[in-house]
Amino acid sequence: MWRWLHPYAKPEATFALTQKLIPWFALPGIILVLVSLVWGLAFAPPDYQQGESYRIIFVHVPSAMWAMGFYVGMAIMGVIALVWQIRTAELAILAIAPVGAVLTFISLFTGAIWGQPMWGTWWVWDARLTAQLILLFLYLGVMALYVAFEDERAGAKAASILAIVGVINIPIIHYSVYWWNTLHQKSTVTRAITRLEAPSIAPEMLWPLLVSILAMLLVSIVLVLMRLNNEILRREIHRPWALAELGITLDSSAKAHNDAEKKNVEKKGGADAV
Amino acid sequence: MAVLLEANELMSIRGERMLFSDLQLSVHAGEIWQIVGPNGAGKSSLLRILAGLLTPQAGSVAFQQNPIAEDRETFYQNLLFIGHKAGVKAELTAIENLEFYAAVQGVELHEPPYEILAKVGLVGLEDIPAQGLSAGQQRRIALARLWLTQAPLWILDEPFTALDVEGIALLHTRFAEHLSAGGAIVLTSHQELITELYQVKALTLRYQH
Amino acid sequence: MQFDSWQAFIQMGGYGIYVWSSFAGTFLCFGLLALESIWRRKKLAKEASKQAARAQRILRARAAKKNRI
Amino acid sequence: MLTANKGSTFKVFKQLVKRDIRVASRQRSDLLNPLIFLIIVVTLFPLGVGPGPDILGRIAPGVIWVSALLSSMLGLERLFRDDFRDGALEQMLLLPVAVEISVLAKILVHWLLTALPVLIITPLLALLMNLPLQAWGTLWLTLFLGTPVLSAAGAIGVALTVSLNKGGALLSLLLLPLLIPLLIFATAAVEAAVAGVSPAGPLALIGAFMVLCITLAPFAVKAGLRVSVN
Repeated sequence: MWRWLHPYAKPEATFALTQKLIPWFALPGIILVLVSLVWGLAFAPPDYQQGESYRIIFVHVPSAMWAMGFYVGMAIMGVIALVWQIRTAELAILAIAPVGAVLTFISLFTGAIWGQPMWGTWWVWDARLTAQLILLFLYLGVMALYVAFEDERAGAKAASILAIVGVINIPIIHYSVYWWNTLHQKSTVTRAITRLEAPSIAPEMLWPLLVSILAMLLVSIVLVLMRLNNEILRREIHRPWALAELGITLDSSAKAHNDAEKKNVEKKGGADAV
Repeated sequence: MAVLLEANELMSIRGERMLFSDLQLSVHAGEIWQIVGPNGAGKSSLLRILAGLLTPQAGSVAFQQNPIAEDRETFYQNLLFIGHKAGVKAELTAIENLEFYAAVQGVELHEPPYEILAKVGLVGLEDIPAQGLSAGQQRRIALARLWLTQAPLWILDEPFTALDVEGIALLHTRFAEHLSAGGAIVLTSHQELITELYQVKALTLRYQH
Repeated sequence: MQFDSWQAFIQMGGYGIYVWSSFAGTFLCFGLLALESIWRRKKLAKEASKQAARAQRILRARAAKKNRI
Repeated sequence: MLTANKGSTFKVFKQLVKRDIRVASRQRSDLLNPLIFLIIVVTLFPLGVGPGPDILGRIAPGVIWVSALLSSMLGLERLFRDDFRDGALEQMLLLPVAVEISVLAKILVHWLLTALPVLIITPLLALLMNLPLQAWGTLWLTLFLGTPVLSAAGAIGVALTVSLNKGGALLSLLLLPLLIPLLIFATAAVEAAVAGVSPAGPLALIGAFMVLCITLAPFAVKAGLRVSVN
């Protein structure tokens, strides 16, 4: 079952695949971004309570959603990196984490801006916002741990373990924060945002929301793939194929040198018993 | 003689540097192997791979035909590993340190191991905390475990460092005893092992750029 | 179209500053991420060319040595 | 004739506990520092927010628990740091028992050494913060149930950072977000007791969180240690 995946354990194959995939995500991504912008900003009807300010939802909800989704994706990469020791998965963690952290940041930032007209203050300890803030800390932890190690592969493994521990804990954190929020809730105003996402949301608002969710996913994936490719190139910068990708054409003599060196390494790689 | 430890096609990469690849090693009962090579060639890494502390990038290690990753408990019942860092708690006395290691390895000590400590030259230092001892003396506490253990396989990282001539001779005698009892030893050492007591086999690792 | 004029569209019923700033912030974040990726790629290319030049120098030096002998 | 060393799992567990307690008993000052830190931080709050008994009583559960979290971060590193430096950690991984068992022994010792003193001085903290008397028992129970979580989850963080030179600050960054549920449940339980409501619900949640941590943490710790001893 895993056999088809196996070639992609090789960074070179993954690079070729992602390079091919990027336009397939980027093009629909950009189109959908434009569609959701025009639809969400200009054509969707205003909310009867919040007026036009609710339009922030078209960036807030997708970013909040994918901030969480990308964390799960990162943890899955962590499992793959730990269990099958696949290097590309280790690099994927490093590629996903900053994008996920930025998504989390966007959701916090837009949430704060939305809070100002709705609650009259930039920050409210709303359950959703609080949970996002904690998620941002979790992302920062994974990134900090990854780069703290001198040996990058050890760092990747440590970060994988932390991501997995985090993903087990996230449901508990979410539950506890929502519960804490209901315990301490003094007014019903914080419910205003939540109301919009209830299933009763009008279809004229729901459809552009779905489009924006998909658009943000595609764009984020493109960003992750771009980062992943950079990381692969950085790791493989000594290899001829990576040099070629970076626009360095080795002339024949240099190539011969490179080949010779490679052979040398292979030969020396064997340890001989006496 | 039976094969105790077998390494198959081991490969190790540290950072971006390949230490070794396709490394084969079979250690039979009664054999002593010395891993030779310059600094940074991967001697310690190899020992740690053999002890199961480090996962090789490729290949596997088997103890008595069982891959060590599958049955660590059996393997560790049969292994004595003394690494770079000796594992001696500085707050405990030599006797307490030894008693702990004896107990966790299931060796019954009926009286404090004065005799063994005397053998490694720690007479009179048995019951002061190890932090008051020199590095060499602390190392000797760890090496005293060689006289306590029943494990057939020893993996020792630089056992001769910080030992004087007498200590080295003593270690050679203990090695010879262990080998003739059917044990096996894998060790690293900067010096050549000069002894008539046993035949040393060497595995050479070269430094790779 | 929900708005009668451009003016109304920009003002968003008085919430313009909030709506537009959150959209602008989002685009800025994504733009910065994309730019950073592109910039990283360029840096990598520079590094690679340096490395190739280094390899060539070593090669030339080696060839010169051989000729001398 | 050479035979395999046989050590029973329980014996190894006991020996590890015995050794660690002995080691700790010979470096007592190290042990007391987090405790003193805890008392000082709790003392700082009345100085910061004013000595009004009503305010203090209201913020007491939160203050005591946040202080307990922070002070536990101070003492956590000792869980594996010394063992890592002198090689005892490596030897622990080479013991002929499942590593999880050894890890549990380390967690138990750490709990005994750091949490028991806190449990003993809890009444003092409650007194300093003017916590209503009816909540004292609940506060003690939350600490009793919650401190094993600190030791177990803390062990994961230490296992991941022990090989780093400057692991201390990183450790708090990794751990504190993960411990937020504990803080929430614990303060909720004490607040419920202050309000005269049954704190059984949040207490049960802390208990569940504790069981989850103690059963799952050893596996993560083991994986982390294997990365760190590399």
